[in-house]
Amino acid sequence: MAQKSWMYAVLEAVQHEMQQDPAMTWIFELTPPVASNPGKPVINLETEFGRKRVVNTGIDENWMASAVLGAGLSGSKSATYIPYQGALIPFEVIQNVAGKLRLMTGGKASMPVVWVIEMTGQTPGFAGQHSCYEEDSYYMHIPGVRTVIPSTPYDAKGLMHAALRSPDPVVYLYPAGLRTLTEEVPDEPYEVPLNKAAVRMEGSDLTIVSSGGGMPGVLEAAETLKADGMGVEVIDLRTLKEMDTDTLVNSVGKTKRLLTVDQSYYTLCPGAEVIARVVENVDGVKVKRVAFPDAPPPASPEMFLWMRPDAQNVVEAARGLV
Amino acid sequence: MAQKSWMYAVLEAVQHEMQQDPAMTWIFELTPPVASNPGKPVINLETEFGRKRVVNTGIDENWMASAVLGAGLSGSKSATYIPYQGALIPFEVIQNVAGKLRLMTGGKASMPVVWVIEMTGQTPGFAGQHSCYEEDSYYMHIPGVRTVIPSTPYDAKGLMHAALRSPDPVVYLYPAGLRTLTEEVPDEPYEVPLNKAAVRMEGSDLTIVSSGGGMPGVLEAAETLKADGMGVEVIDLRTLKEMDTDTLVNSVGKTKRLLTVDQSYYTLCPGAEVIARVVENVDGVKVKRVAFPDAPPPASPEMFLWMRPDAQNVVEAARGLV
Amino acid sequence: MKDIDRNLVRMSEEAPSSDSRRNFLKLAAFTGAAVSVARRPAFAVQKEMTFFAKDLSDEKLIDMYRTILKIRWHERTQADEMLTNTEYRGYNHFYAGQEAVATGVCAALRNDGPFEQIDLVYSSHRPSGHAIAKGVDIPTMVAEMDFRATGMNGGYGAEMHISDPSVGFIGADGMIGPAPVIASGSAFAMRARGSDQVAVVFAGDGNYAAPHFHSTLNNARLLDLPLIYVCENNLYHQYAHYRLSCPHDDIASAAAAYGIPAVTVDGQDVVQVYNAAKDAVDRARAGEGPTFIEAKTYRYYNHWGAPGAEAGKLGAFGYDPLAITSFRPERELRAWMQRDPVDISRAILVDWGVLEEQAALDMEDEIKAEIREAFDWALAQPLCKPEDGLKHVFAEGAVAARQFG
Amino acid sequence: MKDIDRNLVRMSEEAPSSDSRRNFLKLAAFTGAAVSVARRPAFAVQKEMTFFAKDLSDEKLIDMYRTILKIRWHERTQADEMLTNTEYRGYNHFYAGQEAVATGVCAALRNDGPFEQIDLVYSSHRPSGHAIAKGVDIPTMVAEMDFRATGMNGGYGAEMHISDPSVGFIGADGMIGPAPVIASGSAFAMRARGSDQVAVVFAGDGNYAAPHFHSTLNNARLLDLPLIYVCENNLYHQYAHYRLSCPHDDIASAAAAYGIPAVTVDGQDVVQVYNAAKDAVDRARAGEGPTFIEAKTYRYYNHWGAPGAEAGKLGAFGYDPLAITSFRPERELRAWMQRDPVDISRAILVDWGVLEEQAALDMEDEIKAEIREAFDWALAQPLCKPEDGLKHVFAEGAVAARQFG
Ligand SMILES: Cc1ncc(C[n+]2csc(CCOP(=O)(O)OP(=O)(O)O)c2C)c(N)n1
Ligand SMILES: Cc1ncc(C[n+]2csc(CCOP(=O)(O)OP(=O)(O)O)c2C)c(N)n1
Ligand SMILES: [Mg+2]
Ligand SMILES: [Mg+2]
Repeated sequence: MAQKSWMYAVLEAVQHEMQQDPAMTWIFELTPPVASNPGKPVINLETEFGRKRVVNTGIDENWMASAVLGAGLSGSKSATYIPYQGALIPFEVIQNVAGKLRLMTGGKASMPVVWVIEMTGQTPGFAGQHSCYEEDSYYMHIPGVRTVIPSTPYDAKGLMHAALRSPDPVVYLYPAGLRTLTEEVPDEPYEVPLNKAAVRMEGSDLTIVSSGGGMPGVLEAAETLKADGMGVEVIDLRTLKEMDTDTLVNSVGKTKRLLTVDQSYYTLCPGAEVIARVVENVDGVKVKRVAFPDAPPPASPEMFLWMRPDAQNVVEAARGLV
Repeated sequence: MAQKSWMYAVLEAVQHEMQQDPAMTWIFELTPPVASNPGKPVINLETEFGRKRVVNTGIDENWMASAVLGAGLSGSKSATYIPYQGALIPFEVIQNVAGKLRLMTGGKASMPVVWVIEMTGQTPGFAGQHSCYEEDSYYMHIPGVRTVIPSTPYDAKGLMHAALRSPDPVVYLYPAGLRTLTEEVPDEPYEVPLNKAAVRMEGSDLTIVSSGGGMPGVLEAAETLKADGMGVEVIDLRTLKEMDTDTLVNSVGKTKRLLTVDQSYYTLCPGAEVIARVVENVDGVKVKRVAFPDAPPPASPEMFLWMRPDAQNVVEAARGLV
Repeated sequence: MKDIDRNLVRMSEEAPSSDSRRNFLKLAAFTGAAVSVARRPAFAVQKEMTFFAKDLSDEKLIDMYRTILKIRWHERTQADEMLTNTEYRGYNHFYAGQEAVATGVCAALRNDGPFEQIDLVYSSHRPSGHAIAKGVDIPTMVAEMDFRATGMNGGYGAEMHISDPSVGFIGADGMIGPAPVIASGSAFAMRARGSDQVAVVFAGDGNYAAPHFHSTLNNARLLDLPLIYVCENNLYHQYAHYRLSCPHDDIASAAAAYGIPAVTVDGQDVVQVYNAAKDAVDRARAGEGPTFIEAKTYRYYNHWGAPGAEAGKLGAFGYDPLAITSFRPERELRAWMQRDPVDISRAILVDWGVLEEQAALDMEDEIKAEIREAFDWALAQPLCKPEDGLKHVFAEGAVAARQFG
Repeated sequence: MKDIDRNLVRMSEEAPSSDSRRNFLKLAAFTGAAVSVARRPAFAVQKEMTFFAKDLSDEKLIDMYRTILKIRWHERTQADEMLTNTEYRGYNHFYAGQEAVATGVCAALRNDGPFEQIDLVYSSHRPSGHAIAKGVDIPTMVAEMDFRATGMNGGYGAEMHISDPSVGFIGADGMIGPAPVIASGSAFAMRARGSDQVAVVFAGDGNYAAPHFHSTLNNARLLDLPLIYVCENNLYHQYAHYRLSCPHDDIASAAAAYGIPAVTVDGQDVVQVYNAAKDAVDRARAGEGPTFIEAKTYRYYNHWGAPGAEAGKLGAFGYDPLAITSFRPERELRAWMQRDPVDISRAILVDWGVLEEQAALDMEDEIKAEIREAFDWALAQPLCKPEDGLKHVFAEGAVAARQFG
């Protein structure tokens, strides 16, 4: 147990799984699988496991994504780290091959594969291609692939263990804006389940649902609202596919008020699915949805920061609901 | 005016626009832009406009999609016809370049571009890659691109004219299962607006919302329900981006009951967005969602036809709601 | 045009039957004499490598001949089902004409043993020949292609997704593009885990234009992957000649540009194909990296065949007049038919004294009966249960039905 | 390691200033003598083509020199802003060292006139040099890079998305892969409408590995497109040498394999670059199809630079020790610095009697002042209005705010 950064926690999990399984491979492009943490040994997968198992490739994210799929099909557990610039280049092969292959082969295809896909964390200043946060919706619609999106170093490690041990292919979204988070993370391996949301705060007046990069702002807002006397229940989706409907329905069954918060574009943001699932199951719910507008993020920090949902937006939307 | 098939109606529009604009180009791969119709001259864009403007390419849908974008940026109106097997290969360049470019250039990029993208029509027997109907959701989440999905030959022609005349890039989804539809279609050019849903039947007990390949089943079900005395309002979304919220909200404001029907996978199907928009604006709505399960379509017709939403499913879901 | 119409009529006069493996070849006999030598396909000169095949046991050589016959008769029998059996629902992308390619390549591979030791084959949208050559169970494959619950893949995949990892047949892929890249990923993993396995991908000439072609070859070369890329150049992709989307006469030249050993062989001659494959496999197992084999070949039938076809209509399944009139010259097809892989392989066995002519013909009857039996068994298998469509989305459990609202 | 640390210290002792275009070059002077000839970059022999440049007017030649200086001083001034002005927010992917490539290429293009007649340039994530060479307005570009409402793109795009179609600068693209394919689409449209325009794409060596490389070259060749692919091979993509992802010494060989005329030039010599480009443009305008130009070059600075950098820390912006220690040998950088494109172009002008040495140096002062003025103007421009972020999604109107729920 020690205070660990996000990346250190994640690479601890990867390192452990690679030590357990001498066939496991890791493919990267820009980001060497190296992490250090105060008081802990440096993790460097490339030097520890050698360049046959840990490969640095050219700028070809489709090859990276397809190669780990092929590795998995040949019986080797395999993972790759796709930088945010190439976040949707692997989309087609995941959507059209990986997601469908198990069913299409009547269960014969084996795909112990993890795609770690960076999300930008909606950094201001870079515009469109370098600031967007839309991957969650796209990957989440794909059947046959589990899509997870941790929001804390603890979950990041536990979900990585679970993803690498799962026989199902997993899209592991990494909201890179959270890279500066640190928290107490056990040294030992442990799993966070691939199908359970987390209730981050309990309350009975209002349910707020978010995930990934949206969580810090939501938690900040929830503290403010709580200080005001509002009973806020905060749910971190954590796994987008399959979505944990029970936790959502139980919470809103109690609060009857639902606020979803996404950094993804409004139309078909994950919150749309949350709302649809809840109102199919609970009557008389009042809902609101906070999201990024249906516009590519502009570069100008003035424009961008105004558009990106923040704690203040959440506080105001919550007050409007309750 | 004459009874026209879907493809004839569409190619009439394309032919007209190409006659008007000598710079306009068309890129295809498998499906030659040829259509005939009883009592009408054969349309063959390749012979009429020559092989410099109408090009048959190799199997490289990303080139096709990117090439028309480049053509548009250089000032030439341009369209391409992507077969359903490659339906999501153009996804990345549309999502990450075309959709973002206008905003990222502060309005300077000009993109008079249309991607006609075939959807399979969910044909039984082919499984996963050749039977899926998921494109609607993926394309619909993209900002900066208009996504339309006609369900009749009349709309197909009118939306094609509107798409080709629009300065915005348009994803024009073509539910190929509807290729056998014919109806009266004017010979003259006309536009169907890129942002208006169509009310196909009026009623005050229940609103059913669907689009594209889902429409024939919905209309069939609506006739059955009407014969039973139910007041069904049927809305054909027609344009997924931007979605015509007003028409939806007005209708459900009246009926207070909403049934969405999609052939797309349940999670984040277009219906999820319909439901979310409606319940954000109308209180006390009862909702149900009919969709393809979150499973890739299996080949076996027994399995597939049971899973694909049909008129009977719609009738029963409607009865459960009212 | 006239000629073709006449032929069509002639074809439709013949009742389709499985009496002769070559009933669709009869036309060739009429016109064969007219085919000039100059029109016959020319192949890049190949080094004399027949020693590989010449060293094989009689048994192995006979096995190759039997495999070719199995592929041919599977198809012939299936085409007859399509033409005559109104209950039959399977479709196929025909492989007839190309049998020697799959057979020669797979004969050079390790096809049984534990999964971690056998060689893996990635196939295309035209998979049945590759599957049979790799050694899948034919009756269950036939059942799969007719959507049966006891089919090789439980009726979930059908033709374009048949898969049987137990013999290293990773499977078909209906898409043009991804399979070679994915196969290179298998080769990458094999090398990473120190295995001497080989990954093979069969891909048509159409795959050349796909961007994945570059990724596959570039990474195979850079990482010295044990990948064998078998390009089945049957000159056309669906409706267009490959030269319309490829600047090379030999697609192998494109691969050679990456520094990958690349060879062009006569795909009608199973011995040439085997020798090239054996060479490639030896190199890959020795850690010497990838090989590109371009087999020039030809498909006799339409791009694909579907049930309910009517004999003679749209050439079902002799010629495809649509394709021929627009793209494939009739005489080109006829010329290729005279270099039939079945005939060539039989002639080699007889020539090498491995088999008497009569024994070879008896063997064909045997195979024909065996395939007929496979169809009889397969078409009596149970259909799928609707609810099972919700299974196999993930490794465990089933997803929820959503079509009921 | 030691050496680098020592250099870093030395660098941080020097207050950053814009006094000298080459203050980051000083290091080279210390060690230059140690660089052996064998370590200097070798270039494929190029045909003597200097006649093109030699035929140019004095004015045009001086213009090229001025363009090189503008690019260099834009960067030098911006780097100083990053190091000293805490209010400054712009970032950049530095182009210093590569100036002759953009300059030589764009000098061969048609850069003014109606949009339907000018040549179009597609740039990369490293766009400012290309933009200046193509003729964009520098003050508004500077304003754009600092997110100003009156910037070239209204503050919407900033560095990686600068665009000004009015001079044919279609724009930057932060992604590796798509730009060349899209550029080939422009070339396709030009050919379709019978225009004699040319489309040019600048792409780094990193683009070679992207699958789009194949699509671009294959289709350019098949359709004989008026496309000029300028590969700026600065030996590295971000953190890795290009030979780790490319089997060719000259990336031009990869293009030649498609049958595309391909040439490798010394990217530090504006005349060599211009000549190759002129040849390519002539060919394209004559309907003779695409050309691939590989310019061997080098970037002096880090992969990119951001505001708030501290002089000497992480080499801002002399060397990038992170990059150097892991990837770029220090001496390689120093060797390249001795073949500085500014020096080479000035030497040519003086040698050809176009300009006196002193006049050339005076010109540099002039340009320096002009750029300083551009920054002064730009950094006094208004910031963007938040609500404007909802505009320019579609050609008309604005989308709805959604962040308020
Ligand atoms: C991405 C993609 N685009 C289009 C298709 C449609 N398609 C199926 S087979 C085929 C032709 C393939 O030609 P080739 O690779 O030469 O194989 P052959 O059919 O000749 O065996 C095409 C275009 C597809 N399957 N996938
Ligand atoms: C698809 C994609 N993947 C990764 C990146 C991150 N990235 C930005 S620049 C760069 C290196 C490009 O190298 P090169 O093409 O040689 O250009 P240079 O930086 O040397 O000018 C990379 C990998 C990206 N922009 N796009
Ligand atoms: Mg072919
Ligand atoms: Mg580079």
